[in-house]
Amino acid sequence: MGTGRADERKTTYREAMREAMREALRADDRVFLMGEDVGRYGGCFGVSLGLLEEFGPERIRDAPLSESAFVGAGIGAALSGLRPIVEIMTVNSSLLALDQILNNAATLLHMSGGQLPVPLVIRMTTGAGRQLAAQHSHSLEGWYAHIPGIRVLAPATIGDARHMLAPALADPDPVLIFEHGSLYNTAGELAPLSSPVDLDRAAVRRRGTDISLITYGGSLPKALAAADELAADDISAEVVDLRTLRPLDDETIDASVARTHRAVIVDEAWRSGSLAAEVSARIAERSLYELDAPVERVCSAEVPIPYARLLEQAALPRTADIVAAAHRAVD
Amino acid sequence: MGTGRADERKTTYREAMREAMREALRADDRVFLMGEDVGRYGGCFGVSLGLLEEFGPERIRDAPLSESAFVGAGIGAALSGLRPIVEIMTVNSSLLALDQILNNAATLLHMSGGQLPVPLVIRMTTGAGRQLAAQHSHSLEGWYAHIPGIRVLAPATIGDARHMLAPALADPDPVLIFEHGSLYNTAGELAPLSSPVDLDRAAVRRRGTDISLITYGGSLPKALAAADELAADDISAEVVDLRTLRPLDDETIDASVARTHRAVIVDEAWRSGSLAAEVSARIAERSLYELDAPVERVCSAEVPIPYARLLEQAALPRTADIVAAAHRAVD
Amino acid sequence: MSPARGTRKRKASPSTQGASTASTGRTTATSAAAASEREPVAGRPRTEHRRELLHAMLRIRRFEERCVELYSAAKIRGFVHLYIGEEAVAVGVNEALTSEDAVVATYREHGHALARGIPAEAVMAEMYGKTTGCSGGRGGSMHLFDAGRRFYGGNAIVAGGLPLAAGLALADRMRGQPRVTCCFFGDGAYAEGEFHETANLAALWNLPLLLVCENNLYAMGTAIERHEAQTDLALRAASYGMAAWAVDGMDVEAVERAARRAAESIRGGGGPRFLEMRTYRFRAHSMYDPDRYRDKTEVEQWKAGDPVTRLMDRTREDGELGEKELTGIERRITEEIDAAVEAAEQAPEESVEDLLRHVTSRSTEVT
Amino acid sequence: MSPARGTRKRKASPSTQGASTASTGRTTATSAAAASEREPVAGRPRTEHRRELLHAMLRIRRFEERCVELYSAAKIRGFVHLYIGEEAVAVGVNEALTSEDAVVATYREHGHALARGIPAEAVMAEMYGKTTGCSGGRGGSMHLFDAGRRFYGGNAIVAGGLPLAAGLALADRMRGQPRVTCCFFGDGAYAEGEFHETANLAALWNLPLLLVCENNLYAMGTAIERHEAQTDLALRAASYGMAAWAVDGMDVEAVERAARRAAESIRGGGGPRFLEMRTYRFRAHSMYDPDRYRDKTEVEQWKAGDPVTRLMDRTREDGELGEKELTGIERRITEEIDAAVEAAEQAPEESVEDLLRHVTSRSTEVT
Ligand SMILES: Cc1ncc(C[n+]2csc(CCOP(=O)(O)OP(=O)(O)O)c2C)c(N)n1
Ligand SMILES: Cc1ncc(C[n+]2csc(CCOP(=O)(O)OP(=O)(O)O)c2C)c(N)n1
Ligand SMILES: [Mg+2]
Ligand SMILES: [Mg+2]
Repeated sequence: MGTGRADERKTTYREAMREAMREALRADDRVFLMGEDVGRYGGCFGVSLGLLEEFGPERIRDAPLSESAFVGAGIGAALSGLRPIVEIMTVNSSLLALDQILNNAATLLHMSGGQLPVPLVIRMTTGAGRQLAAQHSHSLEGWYAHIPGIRVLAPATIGDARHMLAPALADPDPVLIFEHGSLYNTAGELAPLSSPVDLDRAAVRRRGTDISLITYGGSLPKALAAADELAADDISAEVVDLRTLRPLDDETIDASVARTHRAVIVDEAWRSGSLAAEVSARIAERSLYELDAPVERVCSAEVPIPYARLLEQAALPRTADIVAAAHRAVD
Repeated sequence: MGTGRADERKTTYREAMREAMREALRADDRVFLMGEDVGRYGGCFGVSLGLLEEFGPERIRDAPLSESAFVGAGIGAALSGLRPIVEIMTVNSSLLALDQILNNAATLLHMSGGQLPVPLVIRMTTGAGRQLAAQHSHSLEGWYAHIPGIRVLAPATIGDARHMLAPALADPDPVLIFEHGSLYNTAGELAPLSSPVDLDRAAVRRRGTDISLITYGGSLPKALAAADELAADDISAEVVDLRTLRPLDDETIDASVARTHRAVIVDEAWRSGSLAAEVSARIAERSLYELDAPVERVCSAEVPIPYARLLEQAALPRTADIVAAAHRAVD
Repeated sequence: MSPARGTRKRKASPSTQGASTASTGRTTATSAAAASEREPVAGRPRTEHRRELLHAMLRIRRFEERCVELYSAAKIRGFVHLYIGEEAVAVGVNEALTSEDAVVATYREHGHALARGIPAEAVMAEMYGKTTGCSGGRGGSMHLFDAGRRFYGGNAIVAGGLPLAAGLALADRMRGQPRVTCCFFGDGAYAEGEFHETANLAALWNLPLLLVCENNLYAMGTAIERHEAQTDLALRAASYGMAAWAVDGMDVEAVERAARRAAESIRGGGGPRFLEMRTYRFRAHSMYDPDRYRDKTEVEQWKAGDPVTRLMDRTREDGELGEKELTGIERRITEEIDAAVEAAEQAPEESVEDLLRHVTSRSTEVT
Repeated sequence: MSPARGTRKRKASPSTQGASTASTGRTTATSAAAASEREPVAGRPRTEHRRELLHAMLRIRRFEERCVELYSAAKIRGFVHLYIGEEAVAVGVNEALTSEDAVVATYREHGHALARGIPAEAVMAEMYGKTTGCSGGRGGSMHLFDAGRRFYGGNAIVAGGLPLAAGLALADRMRGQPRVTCCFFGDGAYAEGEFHETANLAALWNLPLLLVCENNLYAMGTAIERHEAQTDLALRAASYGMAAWAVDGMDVEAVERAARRAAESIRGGGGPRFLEMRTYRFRAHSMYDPDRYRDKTEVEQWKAGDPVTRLMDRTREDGELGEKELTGIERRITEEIDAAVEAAEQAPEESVEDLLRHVTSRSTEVT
């Protein structure tokens, strides 16, 4: 990323997301934000700090601890023509609202024969790495990507944090946005937008020729770090950021594998039944004869994430694991 | 299956499951059944009919419509030394209890450093095929198999309906049993048990040499029918019934693929992020050089299951789809 | 410090029927006997209005009876839950709603859909799974929808419609539209967490939400005494700080009056209202249900209070309805339903190529 | 038919404190002023007992203060929620429980764990993530467990412990064991569906469950008036048909008396009891919380009613506690906590090879 250019400015992932919400709230009075502590408190991770002051308590709406009710209320408000952004504190507590998400939000359009689109955006924090233990650290975004009828986004960069919300709000269907907790403090330059983000497209974050590191969300920085290390070993790694977990951008994946003939998928979810499995299965289906080595998956250990730092770190994908997997594939 | 042998007897899947519960309730007074309408009504699919009369309302316990509370109560009772069998009417409404299942049942043992095993069995109906539409037809058992700390069973035969409950109750950890709604009326002979069911083992339901059809639950009959059709085309298909979706029995899968060098995975779940993806990814990881063709997946279309019969049937894996996939792999 | 307990049990018999007002604690209980008086409805000639009510209830009754036949003939499949016995609720409440208002119902919603004005043809075609169905054949009996009529389902997850209804009401409140969202749900739904969360949200945010609990005393085979610790549902609802009444749900005029008053106060900005409709289903829970859990005499007792015959008797007593008129109503209904069945029979089925339509608005999901 | 509404707002100030009995509808409201009388506790010498209470509260206070230091020093990580200000609740309730009873708590549970008798060493080591921690280092601050002491957590999902507690109570009821399960939860949890479902289940099945709501007036930054339609929580709980009281949660003796009476009636087969403990947290919600949403004067007002100084003053007034004894108590506590920290520092960390232990009882899960 460039530095110091006049049209770039220093910001954080957290601020970028806030700026995206502020822009949406200013641009469209149908947009409102609803969730636990989004107002007075400023958001449990401070994302919505200051919005209450600008937009007032009707549009920055603090909700009781009632995930099912306020997510369902978001669905109803969307059906009625508003454009709610519902925030759930973390993916673990989103399970309390899963009935509303799967059985209503994702399903109403189809069950009604196309009469009832649900233009709802649900944001939530995901992921581990901050010693929050087993009820606050899981990565279920890939799991959510199993559900037809919804779109699942995982902005991994400051740019995507800033620019994915607008197209998400423009989508007539429910969009889930997963923000990895370890990204909020990421600081960097925000480049001006050359063209609107296409929510159907993955992004190649780094070009390479020897192996594709396919990843998303909180694992992107690790994959990029691994690519640096691999470069030192003369292995040229391409890094694909999926960005949209549903629907998957097969073309970008296929093209990358066609270039590199090897792939490592990095996914913070538990390995069995992870999104990494889906990507791996698709590569095997679509590009089997392109492959020069078995596809590798670097995922979280299949364990409720432990509190103790060493154990937690050992449970998560590490840069060293990615590098090792890449070596296995290339050697 | 043999007919008329003295030690076999005619029964149905539903009766076999009931018999298994009756046996468990008789054998161990810590066992009790709890759920909506399990008593007076006899179970929404009639599985527990007659048990109230034999065991009384304390042990055949009707619960209010409160999935989260009575599943959680099952967890608490299990922690306290009882052996609850909790019935949830269908997998769709189980989402209301997912917080309890994932954040408590699956997690307590680990979070407590091994102090709190949860010997709980949860049974529920799954699957489509009876025109129950989008809120009563999904197949989420493979999705549940993503969760560490639980065991996931999918009895597909009368024998497994009869004999998997006892080892499930003997398991010190939570076990989820998924009963495909279309299987309840399956009638057949119940062979005597030669040895207790090993919950870690998949079963080869039919031996073959040309291709492995890997499946589970409500899709097993379809895979067996496909194997019959393939036999007519001189293709010898092996049919593997996974039975336990978590943990997966890699050895049986590997051995089958090593024999046949081709695989079709049949799974009634939505394709993206299905258990079929996990099995496919594992085959690609473990047996890539054994494969003579890309692994095929025959799954449900990625659509909330529609009511209309033709659409519903088109959404689900059909025997013809399995046969066609097998032909693609073999030809 | 000896604690007082709420009355636990309510006998499952029609004798306990009748309007009552519930309130909690420090608040005063007010008699709502007025709700069962037979006063004419504001401005409209009573006779004509009663005929409309009777027609609406009978139409639902006959429609449901036809469903039974068609189910036996395997023309309709899936789960089907009949509204027979409860017609007064949907019909009476509907009188209080305008076409601008919204309705959210349950899987037992044929009656609500018909009362709301969805043509019988569209409802019947839906049960046939045809493209002309009100959900294009994708929903079936449990998922009737009509966006134009603001009929938001049809929900097969018990209590699943409640949060959604709160959202519809929230949108109106935020935009200052004086509309009402009416949400029907059963006594069984009352036990679900989603009821509690929605009731709290509605009262807290002063939402224009009319909560109509169809207390038919059973959740499938579970009698209310075995699923609710406190069977006086209005009493408990009032504890959220919203006005709540129990209403004789077998008396369509009482239902209408209670619903009108509730809707008026909601429109006036008074926040949510809760109506417990004391009613009964004459048939089994669904077509699958052998109905083993109810006493035959209990069923018979309730049938004696059939809302349709009750209104008929009342009109006859008051000299408002002759046999000829009744025959006329019946004939029109039969014709309408015959036509609906015929149309459903003839209607086309969705092509299998269109399976993936409506999964997303772009309908480009990959299989 | 004019509906009565429950009182909506309760001022967030200590002046509203004091025991009161809640009941609904037809039941009678009984004064529970008795709960705030200063009567000696059954059979035990008052002076000695008060010293124990004071010691228990001070121990928690000092432990929490040490946690702040250790958090700043990055010895403890993750989310940490302090109990400072609320000590009277855990300590008072614990007096009513025997070692046979069970406790289920929240993520703000250091106080409950210490009161329950889990050694400070084991709790501290847990926060250090060491193998000697009461959860082997896998749980951390929010997940303290002790199976032997029937302390079932530590739950970081708000209201997540309630259903589980009902299950523990159910097991006792089914086996006829006269034990109590005590479940602590916050005012925020009260809004969750799981509270409602559990309350209904407990009352319906007459479970030996003591529901202790720690109403500290805030769920994170959301004041109770903005998350509860009816802020009189005991009143609403009573609507489930279980006895419910509001208790001055800043008065450890009042807490103890209320808890003892509740526990006695539960043990006598009276079914569940609900206690609303009116309390306040003096510190921010968690270490991450800049505490922007509360009025400084509100905090100061509540601090003036500090449960520790309140008991101290009372004992001094009654001539029961001199400065020397107090110094002795403080010294013993400091020594204990110093030793706990020292032990935690020295304790071994779990080996990374053991990461997959305890995922299942067989611990053979594949990575
Ligand atoms: C969450 C959920 N749990 C269980 C079911 C199965 N089920 C369908 S209807 C029903 C009974 C509901 O009773 P009630 O709310 O009283 O409505 P009624 O059928 O009497 O109109 C049950 C248990 C479901 N559909 N959804
Ligand atoms: C289901 C769920 N939703 C949200 C959160 C995030 N969260 C943690 S504590 C808390 C506030 C809970 O307040 P209360 O129940 O009053 O307990 P207190 O912290 O005041 O003791 C919230 C919103 C969570 N952990 N679980
Ligand atoms: Mg009912
Ligand atoms: Mg609180």
